[in-house]
Amino acid sequence: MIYNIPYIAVMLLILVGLYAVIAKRNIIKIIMGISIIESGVNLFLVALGYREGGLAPIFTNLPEKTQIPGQLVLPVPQALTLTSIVIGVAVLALMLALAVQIYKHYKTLDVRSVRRLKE
Amino acid sequence: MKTRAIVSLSVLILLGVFLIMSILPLSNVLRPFGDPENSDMDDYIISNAQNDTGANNAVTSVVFDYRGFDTLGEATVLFTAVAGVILILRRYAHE
Amino acid sequence: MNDTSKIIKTISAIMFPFVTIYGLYVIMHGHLTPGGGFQGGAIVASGCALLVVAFGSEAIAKKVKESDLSILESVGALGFISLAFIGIATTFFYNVLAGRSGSLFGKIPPFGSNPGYLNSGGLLPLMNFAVGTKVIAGLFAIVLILAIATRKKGGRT
Amino acid sequence: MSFDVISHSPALLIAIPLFGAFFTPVISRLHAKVRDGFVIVVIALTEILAIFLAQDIYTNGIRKYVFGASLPSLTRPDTISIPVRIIFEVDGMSIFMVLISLTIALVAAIYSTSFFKKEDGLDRYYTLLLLLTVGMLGMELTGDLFNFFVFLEITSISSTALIAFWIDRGESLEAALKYIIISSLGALFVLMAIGFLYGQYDALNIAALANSIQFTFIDKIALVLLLAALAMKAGIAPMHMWLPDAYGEAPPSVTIAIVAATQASLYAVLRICFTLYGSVIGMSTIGWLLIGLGLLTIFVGVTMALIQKSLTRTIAYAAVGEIGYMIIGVGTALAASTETFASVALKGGIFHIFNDVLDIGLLFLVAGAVIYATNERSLENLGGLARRMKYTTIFFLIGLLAVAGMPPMNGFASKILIYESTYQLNPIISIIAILSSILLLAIFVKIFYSLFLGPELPNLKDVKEVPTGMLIAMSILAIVIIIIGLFPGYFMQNLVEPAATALSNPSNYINAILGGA
Repeated sequence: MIYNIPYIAVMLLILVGLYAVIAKRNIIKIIMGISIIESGVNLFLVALGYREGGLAPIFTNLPEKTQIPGQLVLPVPQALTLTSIVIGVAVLALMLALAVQIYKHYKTLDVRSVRRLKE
Repeated sequence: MKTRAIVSLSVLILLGVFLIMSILPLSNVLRPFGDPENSDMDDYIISNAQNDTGANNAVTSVVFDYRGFDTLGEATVLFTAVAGVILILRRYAHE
Repeated sequence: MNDTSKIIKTISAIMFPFVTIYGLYVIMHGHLTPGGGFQGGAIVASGCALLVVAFGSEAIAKKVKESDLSILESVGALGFISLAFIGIATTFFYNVLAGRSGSLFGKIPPFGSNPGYLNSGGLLPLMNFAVGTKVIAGLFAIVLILAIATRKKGGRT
Repeated sequence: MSFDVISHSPALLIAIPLFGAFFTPVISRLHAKVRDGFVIVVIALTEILAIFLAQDIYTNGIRKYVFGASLPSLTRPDTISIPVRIIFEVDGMSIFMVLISLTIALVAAIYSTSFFKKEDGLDRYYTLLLLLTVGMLGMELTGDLFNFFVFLEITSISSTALIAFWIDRGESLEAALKYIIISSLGALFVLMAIGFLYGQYDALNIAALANSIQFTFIDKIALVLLLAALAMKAGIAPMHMWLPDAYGEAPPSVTIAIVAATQASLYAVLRICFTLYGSVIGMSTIGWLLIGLGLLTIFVGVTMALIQKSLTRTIAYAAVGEIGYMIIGVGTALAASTETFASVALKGGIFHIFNDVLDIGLLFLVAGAVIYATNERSLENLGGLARRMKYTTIFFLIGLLAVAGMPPMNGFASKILIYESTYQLNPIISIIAILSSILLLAIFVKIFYSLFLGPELPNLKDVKEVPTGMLIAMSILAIVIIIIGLFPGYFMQNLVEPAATALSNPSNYINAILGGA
């Protein structure tokens, strides 16, 4: 069970994020919720690639007796996480820009008073 | 006001149950943390990255060579976001 | 408008070159050590963000125009896609320089652990540079515009 | 060494518009006219390339492209059984969607050149339009799940920025925020599902995953996550809330591009149901689920369209309803995969993707023309436009007949297939579908009457016909609609049949990647 702590952390992060997205009414807090979910998913991807006692898959000054590939962690999930982090930054920037513009327009960030569109 | 709280709470509980159901079997049965079961593709990359790309860093090899097209997409996402931010805040961009 | 103290300004001005050098180091050694174009670019851009915080977006916006930044970003992106295009005689994204002895970045390192050779990696270091340029310009532009737009005084609301 | 354009065309289809998008901010420095022409030329060039590629695929079968390999068709190195690199795999279904997306992007670009009068930010607008095209094409061409996720994000980020183009309208900003929240949540679900699949099989290629999928408990969860996220992005009923806002509040030229992007998400649903999980037995549950959702979607779309007061929002809800028809067709094909009418249902559903994007697109362009000429969106303040805007009236008439599925138009050709096949599965489904279609006709006839006929309103005295660019864009769509309506058999055989065959034979898709170099 102790080995599964990263997965439990993933689950908790996603739940916290979903809570913020569903229950919070401030746009900035909703955006924070999405960011938290995204951290959870990124953690999930990285955790998938871990090998117990593994080293980073970088050959520069690697200890001489390392088994290749058995003792190196998987590189693909790390690359995927890198990509998804950058995508997350991009989405975050766009959402914040929208929030700024909404604030300029309505003078508030509360979704209840912003919601002018019919459901 | 009350109903919203109840709805969100129940949705959260459902999602929580769903996630627990989904993540625990993954970690316990199929792939315990720190012991990936299936790693053909990654082992191939680790063993051949230096020869294929000449780079010592296997992650960089994946990012720019094996999955280089993803990185082009990623750069495009950033480009898109900058264009989008400039479009949305265009009143302030040209000062 | 600008109400940060002298200490913050001085320290930021001193720190900025170091942060930039560190970021460029990360970009340059992306194929040897952890890091690469994105990470190094983010470090340099955070140095620029430091300046924005310390000196205020007004002062920075006078020196750096948003349009220049977006041109720089386009240049980085075009550089990256052109590097990918070089290999199109075989396939898109084919690493033409790797393993071609004598060419720039053409060295193949010995298998397994080695001290790391800067002159290896084929197109990868060049791509790191292109992406680094793009990320610096892109993130700096985002930070600058958001800072200008959220400015309390002096901005049009 | 001769350079073979066709064998490189899957990569070029992405590279050319992407190059154009990166170049647009630079070229905008010259002149606005140069920029407009540049964008149109780039999209037209891509479309020509796509047509050549389509001809090649219809004669020679699936075309694959491996990025960074020493040969475009070298899917995997000798020592490993699964692909390592990113592969574009283009079959009949992909190229069908690519042709749709490019046609719509071209129409949107032509329309935009005369739709926007003197607004700032148009440089970025055209950049983002090209990027949206890139995103759609990538989603449709790719054979790699993570690559699909990246292009999904490109699509959603660029459409968000475009929805918010009219930054002075609060509604546009809200619609954009709603859209980005929904789509980034959806994209994170997709990423989570990719993690589940990768964790089990250590592969990201769709064909390799489809080959090794066991339908374990984890696979089921991944399927649920993927379907939920993509159904959200495709605007299927319980998750359709974002769609009317986004469609209704974006500039109309953007809206038709977003309609095409929605269809790209729908394509992903098809790809997942038929290819990724295609070899799994027991997908009929998913088929029935899709039929149920489809009926709900039709119901919600049509009833909500009935009560709207704004022109664009009415069309947006009609678009929701139309999505339901495609889902019903596809669901029937899945639910009764052994019966003979399953292939008819699948063809109907696929054909309707094409027809829907044309019909709804034309209606949105007409709505845009009305907004352009009158600066008015509310149905109450509009009337008697037929005298002043002759061509626009004709285009609206064509669009409304096509959406309602009336015989001479293209909508009839695909809807009749859906009715026919669903009737064999369960008569009630087809009856509901037919009734909704009639209701849709009634709604649009009412709008047609109040918008174009009737007395001329005093506030619309000096309305003029819209500029030529917009008329050209609308007439392209109208002509395609009429041609498809007159010769449905030709399009069935040459476009829809290969697409349906490609979807219903997942083993071809898998063998193209895994069956030797």
